[in-house]
Amino acid sequence: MKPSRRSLFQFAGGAVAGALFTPAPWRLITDTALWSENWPGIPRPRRGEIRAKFTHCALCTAGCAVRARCVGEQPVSLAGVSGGLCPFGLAAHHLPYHPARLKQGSASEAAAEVARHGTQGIALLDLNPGRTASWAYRRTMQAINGTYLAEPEPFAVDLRGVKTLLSFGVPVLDGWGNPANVFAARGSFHLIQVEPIESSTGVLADEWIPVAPGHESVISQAILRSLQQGNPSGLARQLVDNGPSAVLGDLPEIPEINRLLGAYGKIVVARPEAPVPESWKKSAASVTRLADLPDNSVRVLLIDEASAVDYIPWHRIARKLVRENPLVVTFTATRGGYARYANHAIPAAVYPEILDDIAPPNDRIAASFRLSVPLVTPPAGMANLAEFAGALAGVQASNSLRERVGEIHRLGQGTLLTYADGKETPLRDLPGDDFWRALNAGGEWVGEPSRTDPPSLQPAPVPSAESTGDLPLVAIAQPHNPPGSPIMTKLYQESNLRLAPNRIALSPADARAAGVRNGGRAVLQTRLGKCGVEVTVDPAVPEGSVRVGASPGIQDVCGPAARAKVVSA
Amino acid sequence: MASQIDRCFITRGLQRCSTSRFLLWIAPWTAMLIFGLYCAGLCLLKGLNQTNMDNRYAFGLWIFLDLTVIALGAGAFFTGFLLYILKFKELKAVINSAVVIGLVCYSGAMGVLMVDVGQPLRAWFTFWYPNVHSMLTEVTFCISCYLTVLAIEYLPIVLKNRKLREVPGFLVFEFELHKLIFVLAGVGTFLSFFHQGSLGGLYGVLRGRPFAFREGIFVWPSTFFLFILSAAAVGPSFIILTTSLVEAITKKRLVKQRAFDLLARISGLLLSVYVLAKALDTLIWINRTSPGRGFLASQYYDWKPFGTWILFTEIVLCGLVPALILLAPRLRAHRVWMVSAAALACSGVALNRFVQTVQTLALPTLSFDKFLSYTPSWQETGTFLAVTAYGVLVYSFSFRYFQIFPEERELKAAQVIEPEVEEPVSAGRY
Amino acid sequence: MSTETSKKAAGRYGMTIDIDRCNGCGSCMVACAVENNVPPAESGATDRTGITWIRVFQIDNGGRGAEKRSAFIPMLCQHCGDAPCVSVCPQQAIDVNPVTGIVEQMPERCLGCRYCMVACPYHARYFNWWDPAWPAGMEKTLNPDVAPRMRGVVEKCNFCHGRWHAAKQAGTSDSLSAYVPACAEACPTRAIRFGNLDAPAADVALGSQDPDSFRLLESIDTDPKIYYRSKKKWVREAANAPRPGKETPRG
Amino acid sequence: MFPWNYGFHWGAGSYIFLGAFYTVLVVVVTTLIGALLRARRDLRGNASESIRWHNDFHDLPAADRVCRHVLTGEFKQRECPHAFDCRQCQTHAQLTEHRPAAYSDAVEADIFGMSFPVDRFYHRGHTWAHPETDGTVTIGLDDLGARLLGAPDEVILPEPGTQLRANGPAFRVRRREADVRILSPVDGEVVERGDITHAYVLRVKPLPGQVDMRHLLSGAEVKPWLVREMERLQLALTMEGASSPSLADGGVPVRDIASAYPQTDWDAVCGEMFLEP
Repeated sequence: MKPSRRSLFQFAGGAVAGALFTPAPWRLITDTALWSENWPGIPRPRRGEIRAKFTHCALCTAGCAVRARCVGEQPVSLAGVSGGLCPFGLAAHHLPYHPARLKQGSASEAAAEVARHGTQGIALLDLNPGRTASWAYRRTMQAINGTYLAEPEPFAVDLRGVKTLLSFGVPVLDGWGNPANVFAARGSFHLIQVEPIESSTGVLADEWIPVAPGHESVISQAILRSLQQGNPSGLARQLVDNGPSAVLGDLPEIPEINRLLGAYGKIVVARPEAPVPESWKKSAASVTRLADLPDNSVRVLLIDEASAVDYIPWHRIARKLVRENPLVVTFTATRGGYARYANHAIPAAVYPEILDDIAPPNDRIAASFRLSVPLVTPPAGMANLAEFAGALAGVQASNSLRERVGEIHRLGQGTLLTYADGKETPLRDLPGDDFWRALNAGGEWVGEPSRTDPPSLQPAPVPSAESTGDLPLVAIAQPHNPPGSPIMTKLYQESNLRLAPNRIALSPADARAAGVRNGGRAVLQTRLGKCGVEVTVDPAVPEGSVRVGASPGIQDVCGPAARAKVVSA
Repeated sequence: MASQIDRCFITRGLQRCSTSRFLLWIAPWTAMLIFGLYCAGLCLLKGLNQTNMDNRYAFGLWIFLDLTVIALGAGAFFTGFLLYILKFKELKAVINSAVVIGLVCYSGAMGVLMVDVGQPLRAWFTFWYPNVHSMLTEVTFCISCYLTVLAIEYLPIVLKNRKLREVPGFLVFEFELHKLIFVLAGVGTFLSFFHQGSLGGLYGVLRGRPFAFREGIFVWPSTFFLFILSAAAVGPSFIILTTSLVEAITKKRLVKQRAFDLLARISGLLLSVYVLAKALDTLIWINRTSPGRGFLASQYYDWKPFGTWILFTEIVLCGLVPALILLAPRLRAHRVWMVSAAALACSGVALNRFVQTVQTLALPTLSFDKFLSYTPSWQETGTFLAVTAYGVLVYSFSFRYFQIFPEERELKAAQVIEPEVEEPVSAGRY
Repeated sequence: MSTETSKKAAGRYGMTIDIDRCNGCGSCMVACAVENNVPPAESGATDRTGITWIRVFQIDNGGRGAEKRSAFIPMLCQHCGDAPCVSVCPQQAIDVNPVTGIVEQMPERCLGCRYCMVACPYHARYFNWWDPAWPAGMEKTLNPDVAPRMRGVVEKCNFCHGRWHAAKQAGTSDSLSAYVPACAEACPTRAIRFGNLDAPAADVALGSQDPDSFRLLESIDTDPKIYYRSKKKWVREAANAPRPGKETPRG
Repeated sequence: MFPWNYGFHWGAGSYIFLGAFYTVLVVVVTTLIGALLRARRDLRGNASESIRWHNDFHDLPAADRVCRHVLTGEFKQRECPHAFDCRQCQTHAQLTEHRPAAYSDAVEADIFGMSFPVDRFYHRGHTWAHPETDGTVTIGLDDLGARLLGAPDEVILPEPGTQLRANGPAFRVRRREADVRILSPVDGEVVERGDITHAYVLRVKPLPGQVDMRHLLSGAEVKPWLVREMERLQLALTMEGASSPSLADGGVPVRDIASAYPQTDWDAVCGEMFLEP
């Protein structure tokens, strides 16, 4: 029989009907669902054995103890061991994968270049002083009579001892100290915050004293005067009556106020540093502050930026460089900072890739020694300034951490805290190797509280060039931020909780005057130059002032209380 | 040659413009459609970030469009209901046009919904894991079923085409299907009642949105019934509107005045009932529902531009006024009055849907919320235009090649023989 | 009020958030994103298209100069005992876990109709407007207990369901009692407390009884399980004022 | 939807909802299938042509559907309920009983100058049937039909052996844009093809049994019918935009009306006159 069209249709119909009784179509439906569940391009989280590693956060001198949740070797989340972490610390395990990470750059070329320039007029800028590495730098500089540049914060404050704390814009409750410490002590002291806008410290302060940006010193001078005249009134009286009290901030009057309040040696002491081998101290160059260095004196400048906890505006550094072809080599993890100016930017490993120790804390008066141990292996080709400089001077620095731990153990004071099991062990009944191992497992050595007067260092005067001028706005600078993970967009972009590094905030009136709109782009101009920024219009910003983010780009042109102008891009 | 082929598809004895003019007419709409499809494609491929909707404005132009066109498309089910179930024979003159409009509106809405959901591939999930307590489930089921029904109802119109009916198979199928069409009309009515209602319920049940929330009867909030009423009321008006539009464009008389008149009366009647119910509902909401949930109704209207004028416009200007016009025989006898009243009624219902969707989302709920604004992106607008263009095209083709208005020839004759005679207003049968 | 409302609260887990202790550092938001594999923002994302399961809003008392005071209110899914979102989902992608009282979202079943987002008065639901994308290499840091979501679906806080699941797997009673969401764990000021609202001794239970504690939009009977607390009168008033204030939040 | 899906639970809601949904589904599908089956049955019993005619008849303007007894004035107003097949019409049977048998003498064969021989039976689609002595029946276009189509551009005749059915299509004629099917006046099998200008167009062998012409017009009925037809033609011509209706005075139509009205939509006119809407 010859197949007609009808029989064809019948066959097709039969096939369809029959197919419904096979699992195929139903399976197909389920599969589309599954497929749409893991859309192509959606990463599958790697599975593996879950384990905890302990370390200390090296993003700032608070050096919080950190428990890292790892899948195999890879940390997938960080948490504070005693209390919470700041948002920067919480996502620090993303930093190695930051899109802005510096990957190119050859240390050997830089070394050759330095050799060509010679060590005459060489200087090393340490942006995280007080570490073992810092001692290595100082020894190196001593050996080749270079200059060791650093801006060490001289004071530590005994938060448990203080009753009244007057802070001039210091972010006491947000990034200044170890949150666990600070909030453990928070209940015991009265906090007075003096700052132009209600920062996240101001919100939780007992008193917030709004002040026109740049006029903080009016208050501090008044306090100083009334203390000197001996009949304190107002704030001064409050400080005297509710003692012991201390004042925080980098205004020139503050050390004297603290002296008059009798805070020195009790509440405000020198930052306690863990023991250091005598040999180092003898062979270490002295600490020079950038401001004290004569202009145009540096021919070769090495910068340790990888572990920076601070950023110094470039123009202050540039002023110190010799006019004809200076050589600047920065060791950094990001393309954003000095790499923009340096002749050589050498990629360096970052937390949590390197073994490093944490500089002394500023919120405790007991010395402590903490290691930030690598959680992930750094990418190939990462250089290390200590070794680089060491090679120049023939100083062997690679083993200095071990040496220092040995020294601490030799003195045998203090106790070892191990967070994994929450034990406290007196150091004296602990073998040296176990001590070293414990520290590498995230342990912390804590010495006895020492009450020593701080070095009578005056804060560096703010160069006048920044603050003078007839520009309409006064800058309210953000405290320096540690490097942030890409996930910080949650705070910067997907909410305006924090001011993004590349953002400025204006009052609606000023925004209107400048012709910029919320979320728009603009150019921030000061005496020192200009910088492209994004704008947030924020009624909380007082008129006539501008909150500026803490990106290096902005910090380069616009310091605290600098006069500034905003024009729409 | 092309025009030859074109001609032999056109019903015998009907005057249609030349092929070239027709092409000229559809060209711009086609262009619009293509642009719109491009926009929709962008949204499908790149995701909904192409739109200006956001987490706070999760529904936008598209949902407004869906609600509106489905309300306007209600003419299809309601006319069907009146004709096949209640046997209003006069409506034979417009039923085909009603079906075409319905098909256009529903398929358009369906298409836009497919773009609107984040994962169109999972559209079938609603049928696979339906949550029977969700109004949206009801809507999805009813609309998809009713779209099928409409498609089947549209089939006879297509198969009656002069050329197609030469195929015996088509001829007899059309014949047999037409005999059973009343069943579909019944089903369609049932479905439409429900999904028109559920569309209203969609917002009425939002306990979290005091502006939209309404108390109700059994499981259905009052908006459920208001939407049914308004849709039924505005459906006929929209048919009046479109038909007179087509008459104006083609410069032909297509439907006898008595059909218009009947539609106008029905529309007017239902509209007045709706306005009454709506006013009542609003009063209850202002005095009981909203305050009962801690929100003073007055506050909703503090946020510019949504002042109380919107209430007035919706209920009085675009509700009561057209209702009265359509109810007054002397007024509705004049085409201008009737059409403008119909237009008002349609825009009134559109405004109601706008308020339900857009204003609801604009208003803050938390005390530290802010009033939000939203303007659709060009991709959204493009997709919107695509639906419009699609509608016009389908209607144009149907009008050209199918017999949308059975009375057309008769009226043509009437016009030729005694052009000046208007036949009496409403050959009253009830 | 809190006594009888807390009786009404179905399920077990809830939160107390002490607004007076929140300084808006944002640790909770970051910890949440890290824990739940929420990707960094797409370049085009804004505070209205981003995904922040927990989001800290800043409110102020409307004062100017020295009068002005502000406070931070962390907003997350309130895990309503009578959730407006559950019943509206057309395909049962949301359900309330009868054991924990946690309102769970099933992104793998979500169609992306966003009806639930319209239904939620707390705006605690977030839509994936973009394909999720992580910088090269960063996908290594994803949490294995949580599946990343695809574009076009809705997601929200689920009290770190992955952690609850892990705790349940571990089986021991103390593993369950140690269960705490990432935000509560990360909060440096301990403003966020998490626990079992029914356990009389639990500090959340006590916190929920606090005379200064309140819940958002109680008047619409959603029976949320997040209790806020502030001793400051203006905060309590600003947080559940009868009518939305006109000041714009900064969060 | 299905009990095996995660999160499914039976409840009043699901019963009602799913019940309603499936009912609707079943109803719609049955309707569709029903229509298909019936259509199939019709095709099998090749009823398609009669359905086509019934459709056409149904679509004709009311004026064209009047009963033949209205034409003769026996009724004031009546619409033919049998689509012009009076053989199954009781009313017609009764009326014809009372009618005098022989009346042919009173009738003239010339109406409006057109010849309508009295020995022929006329179909309302303008064909005639003439019983021949040899028992066959010849079929042709009547004079008005012939004048409407004039000299056709094309005539498509059925093959001998084709079965014709009364009111079914007999043959097809094209003239200008007009393209009409001509209805067959009788049942039967085509035995011979004439041509349109010839005395007859088709010769048909009727079905066994006697030739039944009850449904066709004859004798005195023809004139009133033609009067009506002329009116219709005139109307049609004016409607389709004929510049000057020349038949106003009921004068003799020209031999070739088509060429007399070059502007008119001839397809429409022929459709009207040959009962094909």
